[in-house]
Amino acid sequence: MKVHIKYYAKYADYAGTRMEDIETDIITLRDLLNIVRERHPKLKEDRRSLIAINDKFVGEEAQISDGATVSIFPPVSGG
Amino acid sequence: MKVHIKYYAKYADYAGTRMEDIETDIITLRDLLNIVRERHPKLKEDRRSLIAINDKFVGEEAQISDGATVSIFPPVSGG
Amino acid sequence: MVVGRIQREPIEVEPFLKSYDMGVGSIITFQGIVRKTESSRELEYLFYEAEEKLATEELTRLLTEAKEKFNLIDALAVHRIGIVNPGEISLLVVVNSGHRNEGFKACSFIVDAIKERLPIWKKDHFVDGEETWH
Amino acid sequence: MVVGRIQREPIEVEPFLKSYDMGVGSIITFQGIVRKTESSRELEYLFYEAEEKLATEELTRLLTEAKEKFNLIDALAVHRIGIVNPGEISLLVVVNSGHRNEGFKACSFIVDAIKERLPIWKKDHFVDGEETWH
Repeated sequence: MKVHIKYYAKYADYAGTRMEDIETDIITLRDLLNIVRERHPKLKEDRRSLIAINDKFVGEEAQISDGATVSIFPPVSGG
Repeated sequence: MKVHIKYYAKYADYAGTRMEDIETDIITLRDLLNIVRERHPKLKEDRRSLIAINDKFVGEEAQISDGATVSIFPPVSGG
Repeated sequence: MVVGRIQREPIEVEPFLKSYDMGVGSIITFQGIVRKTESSRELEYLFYEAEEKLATEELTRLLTEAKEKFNLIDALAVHRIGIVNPGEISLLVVVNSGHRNEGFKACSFIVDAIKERLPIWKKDHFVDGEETWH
Repeated sequence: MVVGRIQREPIEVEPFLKSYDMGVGSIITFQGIVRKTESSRELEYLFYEAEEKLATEELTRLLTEAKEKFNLIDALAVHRIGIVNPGEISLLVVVNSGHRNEGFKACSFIVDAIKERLPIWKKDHFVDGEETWH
């Protein structure tokens, strides 16, 4: 299946792109994040990242379905 | 000697005037206040009043000199 | 900067928000507004009486204290006196600081101190004609 | 009323201070201002990036929480994104309440929650050309 990954703020700099598609068979978010972090090792610098699937915040135990958009956010720093 | 007494806010209502002069021989504020409170008994309703002599806040042990202006303030309620 | 003022004219907030120096990271304001009801009774207006000279001195003194205690850049306050109608501002406090934590503490401190220390008194004028000093 | 907004345009404070209902006795505002220096280095500007949809939803959610928790009349907040220059407002929070104590607590709570929960990120652009994400 195909998953769309979106990177925000410094993660877009680290990945060199704001969006990429990944072809994969895995269905848990945790496994998918491991793949993404191996591809772009600088993403490992934060102990925790915020994740949304299809614009809803989720925990790492979430399941992924075909065509899902997975957004990976650095720790927030607004205000 | 002559002392000018100024009343503020509800004390002006109680005294029926904003200012009155008192002829007296006494020189401590405490004794003067006792005279004023006998003259206008409703002033006794507050346990504590703020007092200024010649525009400076003072304690009841202060001394009064001829021609002094003694201001008697109710407890404050601004804001 | 420290500015403490007692005035009869309506309080304009905007001029106080316009000028600050480049070290300011936090602006906190408090506006006290006259409510339409007091103790469930309809208010026509509030009347504030002040010993203006002493009140202005004490206001400046407490703002200076707050500026030092909380390391503020600016501490500004305006208290209105005379007749103040429901919906109008009776008290404005503006605190400019580098960071917000000291700003929140300072603003709350200043409002409390104004209500405790300034020789200003408030009289409710109710729609039914009754008047009560606080 | 609850209003949460993420915008690229400069934030105007005045419109938020003009309309409130007759139960409001306290208006407290917080403005976060971009400082000229960050970690002792001169800043050219800040750049804020946001996931706008999620940030707006989360902002509305936290304002609604604060309104209930602190019994507010209105909770309003605007976060600016994009380029924000030193001296400009990056965040405005306005809290209208019956009394000031809950207003101060609520305003501080809202600012903290915005900084902890909104998917918004800040990049320093220094005058010397360096850029750093927070």
